[in-house]
Formats: sequence, structure tokens, C-alpha cells
Amino acid sequence: MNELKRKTENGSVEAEAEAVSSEQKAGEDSGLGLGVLFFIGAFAVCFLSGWLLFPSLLYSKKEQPLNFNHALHVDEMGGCDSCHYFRDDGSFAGIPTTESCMECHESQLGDTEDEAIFMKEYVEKGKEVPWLIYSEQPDCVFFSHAAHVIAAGMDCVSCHGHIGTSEKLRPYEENRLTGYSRDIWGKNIWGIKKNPWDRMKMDDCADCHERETGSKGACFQCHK
Amino acid sequence: MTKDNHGKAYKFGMVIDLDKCTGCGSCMVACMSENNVPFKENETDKKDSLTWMTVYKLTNGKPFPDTDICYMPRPCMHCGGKGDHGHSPCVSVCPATATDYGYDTGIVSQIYTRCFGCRYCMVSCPYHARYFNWWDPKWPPGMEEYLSPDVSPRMRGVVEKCTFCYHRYQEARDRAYYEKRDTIAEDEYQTACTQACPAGAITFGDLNNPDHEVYKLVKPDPHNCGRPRDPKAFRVLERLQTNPKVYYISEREWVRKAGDNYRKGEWDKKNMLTKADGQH
Amino acid sequence: MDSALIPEGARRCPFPVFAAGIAVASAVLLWGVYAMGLVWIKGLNQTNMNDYYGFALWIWADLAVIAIGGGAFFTGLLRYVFGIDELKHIINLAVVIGVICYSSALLILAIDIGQPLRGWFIFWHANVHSMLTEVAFCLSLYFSVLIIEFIPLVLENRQLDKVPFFHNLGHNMHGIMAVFAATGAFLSCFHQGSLGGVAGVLYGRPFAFREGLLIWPWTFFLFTWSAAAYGPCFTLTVCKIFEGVTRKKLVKDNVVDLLAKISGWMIATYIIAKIIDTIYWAGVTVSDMGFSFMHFYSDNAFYGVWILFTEIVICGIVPAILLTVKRFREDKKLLILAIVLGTIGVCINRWVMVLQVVAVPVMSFDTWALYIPSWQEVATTILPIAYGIIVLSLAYRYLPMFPQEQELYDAK
Amino acid sequence: MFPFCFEWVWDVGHYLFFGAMWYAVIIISLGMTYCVGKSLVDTLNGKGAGHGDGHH
Amino acid sequence: MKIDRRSFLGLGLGAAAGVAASPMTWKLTDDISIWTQNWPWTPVPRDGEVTFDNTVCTLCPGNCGISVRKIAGRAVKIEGRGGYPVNDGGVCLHGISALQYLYDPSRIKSPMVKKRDAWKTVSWDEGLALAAEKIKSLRDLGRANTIACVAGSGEGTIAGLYRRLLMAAGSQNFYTMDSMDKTWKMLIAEMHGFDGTAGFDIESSDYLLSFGTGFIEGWGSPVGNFMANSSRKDRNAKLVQVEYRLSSTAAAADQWIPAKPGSEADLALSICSVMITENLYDKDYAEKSGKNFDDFAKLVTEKYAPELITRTTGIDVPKIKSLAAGFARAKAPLAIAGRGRGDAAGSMMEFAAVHALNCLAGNINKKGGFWMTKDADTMIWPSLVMDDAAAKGYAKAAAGPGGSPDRLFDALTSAGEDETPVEMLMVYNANPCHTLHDAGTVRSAIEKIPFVVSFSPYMDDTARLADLVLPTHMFLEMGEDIHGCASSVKKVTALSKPVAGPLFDTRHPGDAVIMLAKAVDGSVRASFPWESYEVAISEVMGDTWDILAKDGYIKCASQPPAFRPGVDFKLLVGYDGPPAPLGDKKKFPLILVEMDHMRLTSGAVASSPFAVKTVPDTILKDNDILVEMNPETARQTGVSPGRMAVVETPVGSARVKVNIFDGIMPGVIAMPGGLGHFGGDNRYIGGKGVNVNELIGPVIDPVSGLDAAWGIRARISRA
Repeated sequence: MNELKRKTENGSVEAEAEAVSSEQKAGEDSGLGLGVLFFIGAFAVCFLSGWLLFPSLLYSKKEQPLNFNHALHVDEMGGCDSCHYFRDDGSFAGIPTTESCMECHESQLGDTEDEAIFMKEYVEKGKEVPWLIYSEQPDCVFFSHAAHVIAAGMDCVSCHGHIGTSEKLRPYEENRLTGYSRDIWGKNIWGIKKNPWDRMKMDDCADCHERETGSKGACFQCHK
Repeated sequence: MTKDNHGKAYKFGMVIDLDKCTGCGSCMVACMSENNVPFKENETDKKDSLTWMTVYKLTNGKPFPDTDICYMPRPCMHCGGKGDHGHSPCVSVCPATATDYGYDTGIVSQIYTRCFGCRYCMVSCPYHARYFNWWDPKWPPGMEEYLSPDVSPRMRGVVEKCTFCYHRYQEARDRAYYEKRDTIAEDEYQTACTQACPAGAITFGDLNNPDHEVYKLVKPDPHNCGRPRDPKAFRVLERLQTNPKVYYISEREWVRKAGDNYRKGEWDKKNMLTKADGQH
Repeated sequence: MDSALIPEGARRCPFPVFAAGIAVASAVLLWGVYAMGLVWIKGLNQTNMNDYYGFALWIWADLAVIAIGGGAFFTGLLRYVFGIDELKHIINLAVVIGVICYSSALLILAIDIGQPLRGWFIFWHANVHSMLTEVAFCLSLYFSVLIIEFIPLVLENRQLDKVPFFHNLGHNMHGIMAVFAATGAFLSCFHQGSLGGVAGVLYGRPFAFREGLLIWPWTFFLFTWSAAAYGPCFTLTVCKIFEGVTRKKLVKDNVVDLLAKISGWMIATYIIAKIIDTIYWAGVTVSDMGFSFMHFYSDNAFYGVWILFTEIVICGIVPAILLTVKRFREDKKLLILAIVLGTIGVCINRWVMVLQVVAVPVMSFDTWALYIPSWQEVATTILPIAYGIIVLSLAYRYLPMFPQEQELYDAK
Repeated sequence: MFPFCFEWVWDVGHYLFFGAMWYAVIIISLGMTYCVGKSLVDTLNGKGAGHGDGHH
Repeated sequence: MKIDRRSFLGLGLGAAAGVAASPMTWKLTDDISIWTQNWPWTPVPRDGEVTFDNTVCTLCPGNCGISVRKIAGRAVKIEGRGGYPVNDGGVCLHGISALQYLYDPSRIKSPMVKKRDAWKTVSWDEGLALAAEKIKSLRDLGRANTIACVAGSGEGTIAGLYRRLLMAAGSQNFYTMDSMDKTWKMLIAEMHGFDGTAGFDIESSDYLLSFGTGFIEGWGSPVGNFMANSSRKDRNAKLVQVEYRLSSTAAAADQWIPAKPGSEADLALSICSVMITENLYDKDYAEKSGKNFDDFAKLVTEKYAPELITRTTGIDVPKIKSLAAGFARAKAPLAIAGRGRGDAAGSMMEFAAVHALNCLAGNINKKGGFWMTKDADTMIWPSLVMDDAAAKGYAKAAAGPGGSPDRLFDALTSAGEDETPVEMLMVYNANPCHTLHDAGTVRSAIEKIPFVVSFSPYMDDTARLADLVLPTHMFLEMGEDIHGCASSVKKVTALSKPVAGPLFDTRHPGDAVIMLAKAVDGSVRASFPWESYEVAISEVMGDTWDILAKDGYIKCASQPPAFRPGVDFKLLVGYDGPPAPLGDKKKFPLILVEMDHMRLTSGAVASSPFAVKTVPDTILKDNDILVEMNPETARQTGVSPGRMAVVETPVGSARVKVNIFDGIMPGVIAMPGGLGHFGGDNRYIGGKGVNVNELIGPVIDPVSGLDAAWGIRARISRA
């Protein structure tokens, strides 16, 4: 309640003094109606923009450097673990490096335009493809694939959804403020979650842990 | 692994032999390098210097030539708190549960993304084992290359502390899961300072497991919150009932006495007692 | 010029003089705001705090301002719950002081944390066992109660009173103010206590640690008791300052005398409890931990037995005697001496329970750590004082704070 | 702070702490709704008009 | 219907209610907090596959094996290399912070030439051409012998290449930095007539008598000594430290003998006299096969009997007797010398006096004793091609005798203005401007040299004075052969290998020399028949190269050498007391000594930011160095702790702070070594404290010709 605010409040009080006296002359109820009208109008505008406009402003849409056809590769190579494998120290290799892709893609195999980009931009130049990873957790999170896939025997779909059968990579939505992928906070702004892979926030992990192991676990179980 | 994980909870602890420690500082640098601890141009204000592992230099206070010194490396004690129930001095005061006691490992965790920097835990810790990021950590251009992905670098305004290299425990667990094993062997999870110590003065392991070296060295008393039964072993500030998990060993009596506070004559009376015990 | 706002019949200094005073206070306020901006943008390295001094000047300012703001809840409790109706002539002042103190405390807490943008984590991820969580919840709740107690006074402003809805609202709120006052008192007892608990639970810090009842260390009860005891002293001090500045009598003597008497007996009982606590603490608690009493008061440049003597004897026993014995209480000068000493006493107690706690070495090879606040810390501590002066003078000018003012002016 | 919060644990500590807290919040909010409600009713019934300028 | 204040109020409230009912507020509050958890300026280290690479650290003569942890090929952590004979998994703090030397942005990124006191970057070809031009012109003018080179150590193929470049060009001016190893080598030649290197079998010795040696301050192989110190209790071996201050070694020792500074040699001889008079010595080794034993015995028993030297050493007679008894009765007693870290050469007489103890105990070439080993000459260099200019130049004597840089810089300072003995100086793996005593004079000497080339990867105190800098790889970026291990018997020949790609435009020092030689052309080019260092090392190392390439190291015999050369005490017979420190007693009442601290490097390279961070505030406060002194000394000189003071010595003066410590002898002030580096634009290590070598002047040892100074007389007064 600093001094400035106090002053404006007093300022408006003087204006109100004249208004009250003049208004008494023009009758009581008409002013109220207009105020309510404005109230409803402003409420509607803000409410709708909050629920519809705001999410699109908050999340930026980015395209992947090139499209990757999971379905085709799964047919060719077998399961997910042909490219996303466990190293022998139990750590998870995650997205394959250009080098491991080159085991098959020494030269252009198919005729798709995306593969041409891959060969020209990344294989020849020996660069890594800057994939935008949908399920990327922030730096403070330690996620052990070994604990979940090997020890708990979970399948990939339960967290990553049906990306394995997808032919096109959907655009990557990123929260402009936090830098998180939208898959983490959740696609639906209302926070309603149909499948487990629609959202992977801390609470979602906690719920599953609570169900499966009886407790949310110590902090350092998932943090680093 | 939870509080009631069918009884197989670890209780990781450390034993430091103060007669072997030469004060060389390898443990301090190994800890800073392992845990992405930043460094500033002027680190001479030791009350504003992030050193998770700090080596104190103790002296017996005698004049020349009877002076004696002893180096004491001090990591976080991962206190078990009164009665070893996990209410460590810091865990019991943190308002946002940014620091918590892991019952499955006995390690006090510190989550840098939840800590909002009220520093109450830093005031509650009698060992000064907690450090606050007064400054934004900055690495000279190019040096960010040597940062390890296993520990998230901190930001200004949060408290940080030694975590007994918990990321190494996570890696050992990953390997155990991959090899379908359930427990971690003693040499699979060792802290960076233990591994680096050239004098072999630091030993790390599970205090609940009798065949681990740390248990053999100090023989913690399970009915007495892990109080060491070996007369040469002691814990710092034992009388505050913080029940720290770091034990120190020394042949020198003045070093053992420096581990806690004793009023006039109390130490000698205590010694008479233990000597009496020692006889029969 | 702003005569339309000044309560009827009240004589106030001309607006330019008033504006000049406000301008001076605003300058100090802006200096504090500049320091606050610096701390928020550049971080806590703007202060002289370090890893030994996690808590320093700000936490003391926080505790002290809440302690002297205790007059609001205690006077409210006496008037509304215990029905001592005479106090209605000074309750308005107490409430305004309460609002200022609690808003300052919340502001200082917002400055004093490393990540202000995550401050709401204390509510969202609350650790119910931590004293600081309890402080945060009750502080903000009681602040809302104080705002509620302040609204009727604001609505009594001459212009606002003309709006019928405001008039009715003020009247109705006045009606059930007892409910709010009772809830406020309940909340205050808790958070004044837990501010004491903040220090008392630290079993890693022998100087601060106290055993206690269930989960509450003795300092919990002592802090509530001392806030209730010394709060009115500060209220009376501000009242006397007002009378000095405006050179007008604002509150009747019997009301001042009544509040002083109650405060006196509260101080007396508190001091006895405090002495017993100190003796038990020195004799049993710390000696079990291996510390002698003198360990906490020797071989350092600042903290000596003098600080304990000042807190308990000079600012405890002396005001207790001055305020309980009628003959002294009625002497104008002795009354002012007592209430000022009381206020200083509670500030020293809060200083000792924050800064000496972190200064005392605990490990045998540790050393005393002394600390001098940086200008940013001092500026942000003076900021609430300037802000308080501005709010008080605006309230005095535009709100009917002292019901007996008119009566006393006529009687003269 | 709410049962759906990550931190929420159904134990004695939470019952006591949040019990007391929500109790206080409810009393305060009820008190305020009562005041505002009653004042609206009074204003609509035309009570309380023509005040101000000191003649209570 | 009139738009008035009330409608604005409605508008405002409506908007507020609308926003409150939408997710905007609490979502933004949540996201802003998450934003503070992921500030863009907080780094996010990239993840990847974990691999380990083994190499050898060459920051100090200890040469420990290290294992570099890599994430997706980028080095992130240095750890000790398990199973390596020298350190078996342990590693010191400087080794661990090696990555701060690798990724250091203040490294010299490409060759640079100094034009009117400003550095200009040039390409490698231009740099080499400039240097080659200089060499060619000197050779053409017949002054090939004025080309000099100062290298860190003389062992290994890289130093061999530098020496070969000088010989091919026609100069004998190849100098290697002094250290105690040189003095031990000369001592062995003098007292045993044996050409080889000295080693101490510390792990098996059960009684270690050390005269001022920083056994756990970084002497010899630091990690090896730490391990030996830790296993002392199990081997129930005793350590006795003779030192005027309570160093970490003295604190760890079973017995600390606070002898006065400079009187160590006298004490050693008096222990000899007790051993002889109570004939506790190995008769057949010392007396029968030893020469001049009787003269030595006479000198010792007469002039250095315990009663005579209690005043000079401050140690009473019973203690000397008990020392002698303890030493003689031990199964494998060992006496070691080489003050502090052993960087300074030390006084030959002092080494001889201490070594006499080993001889009397007969513990030579025995388990737990003093070993003299002949290091097999593993390097086979092809014959040299020298044209007449080279031959003529080579014939002329070197400017500084005995291969000691001190003597070189003495010659330079004493030479007149016109004819400087050195017209071109090359510096590799050395920083004489910081590590040599009386660094000020060394700097002015170097400034007199017209053309100075530095091969340093860092802008250190010497590179700063150079005219051309040809930056070489940092040790993690290059592979080289590593020989022996300072003063330890574990003579390991190892091969380090690059674990990180060269980050900047630097070259391997071996390649740099070969390219320089090729640029000089003529006979010099012919003497370097290899096109790269890789080829050179594989040819020069001959058959050991195959084993090294496979295992990475060869561990020499762990048994003592069979042959026990006899001993000749002639040298000691001429002993007449310790070399006195510079300066007269009246003007400079105190003695200033260098204090070696494990957490600060004292070699060519400055300490890393991590190492400087571990240095306590009793050694460095802001940028002020603290000298350590006894409370009594402080009272006498009127200085007070924490305040500034001025230390003056005959050679220089410096502003310091005062640190009071009971463990140092009154009358002695100790200043930590390894500070006062010029760090270029690296503010983490540059400009911190004072270089103690600015205050201590060299004292040339009459016997070895090397710098034997260990301290200097000084005075201190309030600033």
C-alpha cells in the first residue's frame, strides 16, 4: 500500500464525490446495468483467450530436421531395441547416433527426400542429427530405462505411445518459457489425460510408482 | 526401494583414518570435478567457497616444539538425526522438502530445482556442510566441456551439498538391473573422494553390511544409532545426537577429543571409564 | 486543499507541510526499493551474508518487526475476546501498526530468499514438520485477518463513508470483528510461537536449542509470550511519538494506563519464564552437550554476558517493575522509559536468537564468525520503517484513528 | 497444500497442520462472505445512504 | 446509458475474473518457477557413452598413471589408474584437475610473434620460418654456439630431439632444470664411482630418517609416498622427520626433530659419530671396502660429537644418541635428503653427510635401502650429420658449465653489453623466470637475449618475455615416452597417449622440433630423418617400443641390483659446515625459507583453479600471500596477524600478510612456493601472491656447481 497507490485512491475518491452527487440526481439503477454489461463482455473475452489463445502463444511449434519413418524401420529391423538399445554398463543409448545409422545407411537406400537430406547434411558431413526429442526430461531428472524396461518389464508404448507405428514425425511443441517439450506438461490444456503417455510430469511418475511400488520413492531416485 | 523395502535398506557411510590423511586435497578436487562444482576468481573467502568436501586443519594448540596438526576431511555427514529416524537437523527444518532423508540408502538428498534458497538448512547444520550459491556459477568459455551429465549444474540462489556421489549409486543400480542382480557389491559404488584418495584414508560402504570394510573398521552399534564400538573411532559432535554416518579414526587422543565438546575435566573422567571398560 | 478527506472537526497541518514530510519519507523508501531491486536482479551476493551467516540482518528485522507487531493481536484479543472495552480507543492504532509490520515482514521474507520466483513452493510443497512452513502459512493468513481488521477503519474515511455499500460493509464487519480477532489471535499465537520454534528446534545449534512440550520447544511459548508482552509497548511508543509530533493528546490516560498495566504484568511473567528457561538451558541442555555457559559469551569481539544482562535485566525486569507499580506507571517520563526499554528488549532477544546462534562455534575446532551488514541489507531494512511512517501519517490524516481526539481537544 | 499435491501424505502431521489451517481459512472466508452479503442486502434495501460528512 | 466510472470498474473486474478463471495465472506462475530451474545460462552437459582411456600424467616428476573418463568422446573426469605400479589408483589433486589445463581458454591458441610489445598471431609455417631463419643466420655467422635451449628434464625422446637439434646446429648450450636428482647422480659418481641414478626403496624400509624432506609434501613420487606413508603402520615402519617447522611430513612422522635450519648436515654427521663410537655400523662395507674411512671417522668423532653440535642444531645429546641407536638397530634403515619437494638441487655436502648414514648402515642396494641402478639406455639415436659450421660451434664450450641454467643466466648477467654469450634461446617445458632463485635477475638476463622462442602451451612468466611462441600440445593431447620415477626404485618406462584431440592450433613438441629442423635445412635437416614424431619415437625406442605400444608401460626389476659398489668418504673429509644463507645477521636477523605445500605446484605449470581453490586462507587471502611465523617472532618484529607487512631480503622485498603458527621455529619465516605466477589473462591463477623465488638468491654449491640455496636471511616489518 505504498504512497503512490494511496494517492491515486484518494484522487479517485474526489472524482467519486462529484459522481455520487450528480448521480443521485439522475436516478439509481441505470448505471449498474452498463457496468454489468461491461463485466460480462470483458469476462468472456479474457476467459476464452485464456483457454484457447494462451496455449498456442505459450507453445512454439518446430519441425524436426527431417522426417523419420518409424513404421518402415520397425518392419525392417524388428523391435525398438535394435536402435534404442542398452549398453553393457546398463546405461541407455537413447536416440541412435549418425554412426550407428550408417551401419545400414552407407549410401541412399530408399528414394525418400528425407533420406537424401540425411545423407547429404549428416552422413557426409559426419554431423549428428539435432533431433527434437518429444519425451526429453529436464536436466534435473534422472530416468533409468534399465529400472523400468528390464527390472519392471514395462513396454515402450506405456510412456512413449505408438510412435513406433508412426510414419511421420509430428511437430515438436516446446514451452517458450520453460523449454520443456509439450509431451511433458501434457497436450490437453485442461490437464485431462486419456493415455499414460499424454503427460509425463512428476505427478504422473509418482502415481505409477505409488501403484507399483507402494511409495513415491526417495527424491534422488528420480533426481540428479 | 522404499522405506519398507523388505528390510534390505542400505546405510551408506564413510570411515576416514586421520592418521593416514596428509591433507593433500585430492578428495576436495575429485569431489568438485565429479559434481560440476563451479569455481570463482577469488576463492579465499572460505565462508563463500563451494567445497562440498572441506579439509579442516586441526591443531593441539601446544607451543613450539610440541605442536601437532591433523587434517580432517569433512564431507556431508548424512545425519540420521535423533534415534536415526531420518530427521536430520537439515531435513527436519526444510520448509519445501527440498532436502529429504532416503530411508533406502541413508543418504540426505538435495533437490536444486525445488530449493528456493531460504538457507534455513544451512543455519541448522552444525558441520557447515551446506553451501549456498551466492553467485551465478560461470565456467570460462570452453570449460563447460568437462561438465559431467550425471550431476545437474546448479543455479544462483540454491543450497547444495555432498550427496555421497549418489549418481554413482544410480549407475551401479543401472548395471545391477542390466545384469539382473538385486544388490550392489561393495566396490561397485564408491564415492569420487574415496576413489581418488592417494593415501587410502577414506573407506566407503554399507554400514548395515558386516562384511563391508566400513563395518569392520568401526563396528557400528545397531542398538545405539550406529555409535562406533571401536575405541579408536569417533564421530564429530556425537553428543548432539545428530548420528552422522561419517566416522573418523585416530590413534592420537587429542584428535579424538577434538571431535566433540567436553567441559573441564569431563574428557579425563570419560577416559577413566573407557580404560576401566578396557580392562575386563 | 485535501480538506474534503480529513475527518470532521480534526485539525491537521496544512497540506504542503504534510506533502514535504511524505516526500522525505518517500526518498528513503525509494533508496530501499533501489536496494531491493538490486538484490532481486543481481542475487544475494549483494549482501555480506555467507555460508556461516545464512540468517542475518533480514531475518532479525523479520522477527523483530513481527514481535513489535504483536500489539495488534494482543490488543485485539483483549478488546474483542476478553471484552476490555476501554481499549477500543487504541485498537485502531494497534491494527494499523500490525498491518505495517506484517506487510514489512512478508516483503523482507520475499527479498531474503535466493529464488523469490519459487517462493510459493513453501505453500505448495509444504513440509508440515518445518517451523518455517508454519510461519509462512500463519503469517500470510494473519496478514489477511489484519487487512480485514483494517478495512472498516479505511471505510470510515469521510468520502468512502458516503457510498452506502461501503458504509454498510464497514458497519457489518465491525459487528463480527470479534470472530476475526479470535481467529487472528489463534493464528498469531501459532506463528509468533513458530518464529520462536525456528530457533528452538535447531538441535545442531546448542545456543538456540531448547527441549519443550510435544513438538514445540520452550522458545515457542516464550516468543508468543514476549510478543504479546512487548507488542503493546511498541504500540504505546508509537502513540506517544504521535502525541509528541502532533503536540496533541490523542488517547486518554486511563486507556494508556490500562494497556501499560497489562503489558507490565505480561512482561513480568515473561521475564520470570525467560530466566527459568535460561537457567535450565545453561544448567542442563548445553552442559549435556559438553558446553559451559561462558562458551557462548566469551572470546569474541561482540557477544558477551552484557547482551544477556541487557535483555533480561535492563529491558526486562526494569520495564516490568516500572509498568506494574502504579506510582511509576503514572509518571510520564518513567512510562516512556519503560515502553522504549521494552521494545528494545524484544529486539535484542530476536537479534540474539538469530545472529548469535550462527556466530557461536559448535565444532571444537571452529571459530566465532562475525558479520557486518552491507548497505543493501541496511537500506532494505530501513525501507519498512519509511513505508510505515508514510502509511501511519496518511492513516492519521485521512482516517479517524483516535476516537477520543475530538473529546480531548474540547476538554483542553 | 491440497490432497492432489505431490507432497500430500495422509498422516497425523498433515491432519493437524492443514486441519487447523483450513479451519482458520474457512472461518475467515465465511466471515467475509457474511459481511459482504449482508452489506449488499442492506445497500439494496436502501439502508446506509446519505451518510458521510460526519453525521453518523 | 452513459459510459462512466462504474462501467470502467465493471470492465476491469470482468477482465480480472476472466483471467482468473482461465489457466493463465497459475500456469504462468508454474512456468516462471520452472524457468528459474532451467535458466538459459545454466549449462546442460550432453550425455553419451561412457568410455575410459589410460595415459600417464607428466605435471610433476612423479609420473602417475591416470584414467580419463569420457562421455561420447569428450574428457570429463581424471581418475587414478588402477594397477599402475607408481600409484595404483591414487591420484593427486593436480592430476585430477588436468582438464582445467586442457580446456583453459587462456591457452595460447596459435603461434604468436611479439611486434613492439604486442602479440600478433602467425601461422605455424611463418613461425617456424622465423626461427629457422634465425638459426641459419647464426650458423652462417659462425656463432652457432650462441643458440641455447632450456628444457624441463633431460630424459625422454622429446628432450633428446631438442638436444639433437642444438648439436646438429652446432651448440653445446643444452640445459635442463636443476633438481635433487642431478645432485644424487653426481654424489653417486663422487662417492661410489658409479654412473647411474639413485632410488630409495621406501616401501620396504622400516626406519626412514628424513632430513627436511617433504616426504608427503610432493617430494619424489607424491602418490607413491602417500601410499608408503599409509602402509607404515602395517609394516610397523618408523618415520623420523628432521625439520625446523611442523610440515605435514613432520606431523605424520613418529618423531619430529626440530633442528635449526641449515644444521641438518651437522646432525647427520653427529649421528655418524655416535654410530662409529658405539660401533653400530656395518664394518665390512664401510670400513674394510670403504676408502678414507678412518679420516672420515676421525673428522666426525672429533668435530661432530653430539656434545659439540647441540648448540648449532638445538638437539640435545640423548636424542641424538637415541636417533643413532634407532637408525642402526633398524632392519632396513634409510636416510633421505632433498629439502621440501626436491626442486632445488641442494647442497652436495648435505647430501653426502646424509648418505654417509646409509653407507655406515651398509643399506646400499639392499631391500628397503638406497639403490644405485644403471638405467638401460633404451634410446638408439641415429648418427648425427654435422657440417663445418656445426662442428666449429660445437667445439666451443657451453656458456654455463654443468648444464645448469643458473650458471647460464649468471654468464648472461655478467656478460658485457656488446657480446652476449646467447643470441637465441629456446625454452621447452620449463619456466625459469618463475622457478629459478632470484627470478628478477633471470628475467633481466633473458631480456638481454635478442631472440627467445617459447614452446609453452600457456602464457607463463617466461613465454611472456619471448619473441616467438610456438605453442605445443598440453600433456593430455600428446603421447610421449616417460622414463623412471623421481627418487623411487620403481623405475617405470611408460608411454602416455593423447586422450583428447588437439583443441587449438598447437603441435606435438617432437613434431615442432622436427619441422624446425627441416625448415633450417642443410645438415640439420639431414640429422632428422623422420617425417613425424610418431615415426621418430618408434625408431628411437627400438624394441621397447613394441612392448610399450602394447602394455603402455614396463616395470623394471623390483629386486635391488646385485652389484654393490664400494664407498669413498674422501668428499666428506673436506666437510667444514653447512653453506650459510645469503645476507648478514645484523641487517637481516631472521631466516626466510620456502615452504612447499602439496596443494600448489612448484614446477613450470601454475596450479589449476581447483588447486588454488583448495589453498587455505592461511596461505592466500584475496591476492596477498601469507608468511608463516612463530608468535614470538611476531612479537619481536612488531607485526600482527592479518595485517600487511614487508619482507626484505638481500635480493628483493615484498608486501605480505602475517599468519601466526606455533609449529614453526622462532626466528624463521616460511613463505609458500608456487604463487606469484603471471597468468596472462587467466585471472583464476594469475597475479596471486608473491613468487618466493623473487626473494631468495642462488648460492652456487662449490662441489656440484648447482644452486644449493634453501633460504636467505631476511627482516620483516609492519607495512
